[in-house]
Amino acid sequence: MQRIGVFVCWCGSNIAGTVDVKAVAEALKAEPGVVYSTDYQYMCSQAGQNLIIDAVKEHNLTGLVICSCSPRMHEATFRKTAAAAGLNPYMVEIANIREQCSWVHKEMPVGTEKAIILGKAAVAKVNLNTPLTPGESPVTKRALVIGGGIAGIQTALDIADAGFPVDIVETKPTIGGKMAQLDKTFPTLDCAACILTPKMVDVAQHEKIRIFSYSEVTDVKGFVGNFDVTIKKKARFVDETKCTGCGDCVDKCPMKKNPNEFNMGMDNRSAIYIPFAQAVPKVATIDAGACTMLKKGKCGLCSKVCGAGAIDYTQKDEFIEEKYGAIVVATGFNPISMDKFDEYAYNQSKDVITSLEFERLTNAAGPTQGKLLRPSDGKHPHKIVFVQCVGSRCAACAEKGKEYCSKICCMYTAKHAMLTRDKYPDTEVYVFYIDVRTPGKNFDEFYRRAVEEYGVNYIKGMVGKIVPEGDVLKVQASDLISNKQLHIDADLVVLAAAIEPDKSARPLATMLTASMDTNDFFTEAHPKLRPVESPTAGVFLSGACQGPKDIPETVSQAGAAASKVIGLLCKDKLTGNPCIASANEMMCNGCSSCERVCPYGAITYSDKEFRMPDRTTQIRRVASVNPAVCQGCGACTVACPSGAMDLRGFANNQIMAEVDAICK
Amino acid sequence: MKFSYFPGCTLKNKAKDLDFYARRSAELLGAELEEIENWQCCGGVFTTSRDEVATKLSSVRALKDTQAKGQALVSVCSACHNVIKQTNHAMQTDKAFADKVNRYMAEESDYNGETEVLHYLEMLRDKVGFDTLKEKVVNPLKGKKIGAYYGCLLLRPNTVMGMDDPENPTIMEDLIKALGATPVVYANRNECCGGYIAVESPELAKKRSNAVVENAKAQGAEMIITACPLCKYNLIKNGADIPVVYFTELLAEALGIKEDANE
Amino acid sequence: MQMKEYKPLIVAFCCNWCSYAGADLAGNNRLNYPADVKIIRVPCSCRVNPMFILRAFQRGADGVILCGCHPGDCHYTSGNYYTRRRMAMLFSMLDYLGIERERTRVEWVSAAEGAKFAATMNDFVAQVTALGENKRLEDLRCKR
Amino acid sequence: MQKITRDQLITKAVELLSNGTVSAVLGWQKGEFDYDITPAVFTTEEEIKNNFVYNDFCGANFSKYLVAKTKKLEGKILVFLKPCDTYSFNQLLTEHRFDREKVYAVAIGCEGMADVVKLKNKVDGIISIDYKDDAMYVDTLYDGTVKVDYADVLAERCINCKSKKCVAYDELMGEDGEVIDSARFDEVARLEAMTPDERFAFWQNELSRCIRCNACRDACPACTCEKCVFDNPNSGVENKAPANSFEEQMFHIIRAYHVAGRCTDCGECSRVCPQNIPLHLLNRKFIKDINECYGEYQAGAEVGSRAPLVDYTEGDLEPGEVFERGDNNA
Amino acid sequence: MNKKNLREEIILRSGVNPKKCMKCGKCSATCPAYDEMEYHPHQFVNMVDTGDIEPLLNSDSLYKCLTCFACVDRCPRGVEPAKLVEAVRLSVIRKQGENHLTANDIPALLDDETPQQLLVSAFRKYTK
Repeated sequence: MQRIGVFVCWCGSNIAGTVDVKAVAEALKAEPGVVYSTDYQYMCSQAGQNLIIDAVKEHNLTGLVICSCSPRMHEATFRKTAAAAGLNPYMVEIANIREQCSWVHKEMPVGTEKAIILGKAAVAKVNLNTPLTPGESPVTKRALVIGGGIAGIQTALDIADAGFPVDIVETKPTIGGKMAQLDKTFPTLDCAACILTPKMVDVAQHEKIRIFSYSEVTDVKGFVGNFDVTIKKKARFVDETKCTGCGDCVDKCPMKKNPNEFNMGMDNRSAIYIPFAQAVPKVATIDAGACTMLKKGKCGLCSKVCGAGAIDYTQKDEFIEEKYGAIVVATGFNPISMDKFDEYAYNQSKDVITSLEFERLTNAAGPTQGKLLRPSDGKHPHKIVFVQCVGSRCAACAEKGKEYCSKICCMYTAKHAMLTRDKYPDTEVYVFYIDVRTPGKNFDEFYRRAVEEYGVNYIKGMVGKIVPEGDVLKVQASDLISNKQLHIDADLVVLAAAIEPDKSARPLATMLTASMDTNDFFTEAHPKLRPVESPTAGVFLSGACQGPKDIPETVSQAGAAASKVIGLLCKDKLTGNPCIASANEMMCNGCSSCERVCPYGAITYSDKEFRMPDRTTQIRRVASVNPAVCQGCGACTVACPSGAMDLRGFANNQIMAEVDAICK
Repeated sequence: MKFSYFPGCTLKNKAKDLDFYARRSAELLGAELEEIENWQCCGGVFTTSRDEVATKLSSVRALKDTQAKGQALVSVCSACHNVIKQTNHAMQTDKAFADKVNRYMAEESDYNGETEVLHYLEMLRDKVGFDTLKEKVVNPLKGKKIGAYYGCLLLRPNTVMGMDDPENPTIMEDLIKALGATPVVYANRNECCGGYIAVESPELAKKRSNAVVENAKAQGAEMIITACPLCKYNLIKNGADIPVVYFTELLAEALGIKEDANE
Repeated sequence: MQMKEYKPLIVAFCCNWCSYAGADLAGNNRLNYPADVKIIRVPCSCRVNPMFILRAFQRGADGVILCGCHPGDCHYTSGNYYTRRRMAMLFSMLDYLGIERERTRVEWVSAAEGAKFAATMNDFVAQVTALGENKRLEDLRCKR
Repeated sequence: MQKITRDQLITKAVELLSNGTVSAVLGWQKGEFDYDITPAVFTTEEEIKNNFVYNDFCGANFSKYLVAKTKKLEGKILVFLKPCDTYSFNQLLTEHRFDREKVYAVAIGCEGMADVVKLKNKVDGIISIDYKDDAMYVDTLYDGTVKVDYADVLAERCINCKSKKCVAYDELMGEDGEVIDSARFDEVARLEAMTPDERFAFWQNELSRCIRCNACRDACPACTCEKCVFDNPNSGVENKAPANSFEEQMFHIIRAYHVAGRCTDCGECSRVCPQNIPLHLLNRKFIKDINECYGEYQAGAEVGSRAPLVDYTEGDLEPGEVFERGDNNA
Repeated sequence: MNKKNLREEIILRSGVNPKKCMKCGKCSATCPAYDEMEYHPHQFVNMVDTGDIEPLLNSDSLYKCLTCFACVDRCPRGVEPAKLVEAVRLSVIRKQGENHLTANDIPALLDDETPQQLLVSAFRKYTK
């Protein structure tokens, strides 16, 4: 039998104004298990807490009921008080007689009667409380970063600098991601390569970082602190340890007509290739679909010219298994396909391009060596139209566009427009926009400079139709401010395509049991307070996989994710929330109902031997809950037909006792 | 393959060619077009308003008649197809509207948009197959550079019509290829010719029609094909200086059955 | 002899993250609702076993309402989706047995919807009051 | 009259037992009366030849027995499954309730089983029954031999048979049938169409007869819990004997709820109820609701399917909307 | 009919929710009849939304819409301006004596090639 102390708080007049606190304390004295009952002006004050501690000692209390404000307010406070008094912190229950009683009822008798009933329910529950101790599990002190763009790079560097080993898995042959394809970065206009490539080198040289390029994650098991991950290293037919990146093979390869992904298909690369000069690792990769040696067994030129003997046509996909304590998702984004927007003639004219293609056109390492030339005829364009929000903010049809704002387009378009006017002042530049969205440090100033100093024509309105005719692009658009329809004969049109999460994110989310929103962006544990954590413990989010982001935001989120990972890896043991589910093996049927409803994959099954009353043994399949993974929602407890699954702190008999006390 | 066929008023009159060659070609391709008995004019344009009931009844009657025969409904005129298909969609999706219509018709069974509605082009693509068609071509139109003119009625509204990508359609280009000619893609192929505005504002119709023809020519078209009598009228009346013909004429020519329809 | 005014007994199960916080917000904003409503805190609406609801009726409750996060907003991502199915089936069964369907309700109340919480409780209490005492599901032994 | 005969089954059982495929046979044996059949485990040829019976009263669904029997046995056990039993068999496999490797399942076509109660309502003092092709001939104490048409004593669950298809077996005897578009929900719909007062009266009348013998639970192939909540002092609902009408209702609501989405509608609950309470109407209500709200679902149709109550879609209907379907009587 | 009722009636008849408009102007950008119109598609949406419908009732713009559905298909928010134009037009031509086209107008419009379709369509759009 418990020895329960009841402590009724006045909360000044907040409670005492509508609830006769003395009557409540008096009434609860008669409840089973209650050996002490009192009231006080401010129970949460130091004096109030001391009163509780003294009472515990004086009356040998084993459980506490605090009739006060909402447990969401002070449950943690009173648990600490209980601990200070030498009690298990989970031997405390709060009766919420302020928010749910004194503040919502006006008459003293009504409030008092309800407060007594709420107190009785809390007493009934505490009678069934048991001391709870959080579970512990070990932590593998190694992190996995999935994605090697700027988000992944920054996260990996920050974790590694704190002294923990990190592996980066990147599907492409090199790390660098989208940022490596960019020319300049807003709003400072520093060159992307100049700030990114040193970081890529840092990654390559960091003793705590391993890069698995041309690789992907194929399986994830385990839980926070203890993930077992399988990584597939795709065959690149080049021995990474031998290749020096000299490029001789690339020069000699006869299969030169393959669209160059790095330049958005605007020029060609050979079948064996190094994506770009500063690639990390700087190792050649053979495109198996394009190589005649791999397809037909003829050629072998690259192998002949390779001084390092690195070419290996027999290389196979390799599977690596590794343990990690934390996983960071940094799978990034891609521009959406423009196929469904052919009112802008993307498929009809080479001179209608996306912004990322424009980036490559202006990049010194791009297909035109940085000279702004039209893809169709290599002529310099004199009139350029930029169209904003192509596929962004598009709620009409899910297969066409995205309902969200892609966030980065307003700024990079301002950048493109400004740089064009700066380099080629003879070029007329038009930007059609719905709204110009520039929240960010120095962002609006940047956009205004494009208008005021560089003379970019910003027109509020959308483009409705682009008609390629001869060598011009007839742009038909609306100017909402002057209420006119405009007709512009442009030489080049640049579409600010909406961005979407990388296609690899969806299967990865399934492997990680991490949740996604309807747009396939990863969901954060809390949109405001836990923005870099996934709801799945031990899985963290970095960069655009969580939502559209620019570089500064991505880098800060990458750092934040890293600090969360470091915080996790610093721990030797993880302590969990003790209010979690547990299965009574004697009653468990092994039916898998609980497993199916668990949002966290916390429940597993194993065959166990049981001694039966007739001294025989039986092997039964029974559930067990991983305390490090369970978050304590209780979905399993209701799915379980036998009642074998119960939730600590909110047990069946505890809730039933509350029901009984209320309905008495 | 048997289909219910809704020709429409213009096809019985000014656009006999469109009808005649459609029937002849279908016959050759093994598609039987059974003309719906006592069909009534579709009205030319679909009235989008949900409280317009009477203007949609002729379409519903044709659809219901087709349903009773258990066939798909085929029409060749863009306008008829558009009106019937949109009406069918409204019967499927707008319950309040369908109730009104069914109460008005007061027939034994209600109609809720069960009939499949096809344009002749869809019949060629999805039922006959362009590959089959290609095999039947005896007179390939080699070297002809042809611009397909879709106009608006075949493609829009896309959520209802669903024939093809409304901004980058290929069905007529694929037909042109199957007939052995070279399609010319031009952006204005899905822009409006002016339509019935020829009554209200002939200048506007002229402007729109010219934009279509000029764009087609600039991209290299030597001939324009269409499925719509009004499109053809507007383009020619407003001074098209390349031939504008019905796609069925071209089809018949390639199949080797071209002859004078007005005989 | 004067009839005592009938006051129903309402048990409200509220999930900790949304609806319980919504109830707190109703308190913060001093939005009144009848004291007949007694709230039991559960971590998630999916913790509520149909047995709890039947037990409440057995012990004399006149109405039982279950509040959780809006579908899609569950703190545990999917708990309330299960709640939705379970309660739909349970309520339908109670109805099938001839028990008044107005005695049970599920309402999604977010942490920001203090006003909705109070309005819901006012409405539900009025609804149950109109029905009168729960005769069909009471247990005479346990009646107040 | 069953097409598969006792002799065929005995031959099969003896064959499998003697060639070592199985070490035991789960079958039927005669009880006190001819129509009173009980399940039994046979381990020798002799036992089988002497005691094994098979006739129109062999309705018992054996799938549930596998849970306990497979745990105790070395080697395989032979089980005969009628089409409806195969669904239960699959459902138990889905729930990992027995080891498939330890079972040799022979599915047997079924012509529908007879209902003892129906028979007893027709004839008194049954001594023995002769199953002929056209009808059963019942030898009675008082009225001599009485001819009874099979159709007149066909069990309700067989009149509304949902499927003659065997969905699981190692070997099939007789012909496999098809899933049947049955009228099994008509009675549920009839109840749904009543007023709440009428429904309450109906169920009050039915459930008040309950004596809480637990036969429904003990026969139910979905009720295989290691420990039932009603027997568990810690569950909060322990209740071994009902004290009042509510508790009868509570027991049956909870039982139906616990098997909702898992019940294959085999009808054992109603068959074994000594008070003839139509318990299957509770289970069928859940099945009907699930079909209407979440799409057609037949528990046990395939192994590994996800039961509707441990599943969801984002667009599920709201609990309040459950009443708005069709013309549910308000 | 008062202002608010007319707005509600037009919204109900057209099935269009003008609140969905994000004022991007793509409807007007794509409209082939733009230059002939006093009020352009985006203005129709805005004016119906704000209840400022009187000027539309009296404007010739009602008869310039080609019903080509370019605005319907290209609107990023699914607003369907063409349906609004038609709903407003019906509010006018359904009144007695407000037909925009009469049989007497026809002979002047005819030529040898005029397809029936043209006349039928025009009557359907401009008369009741």
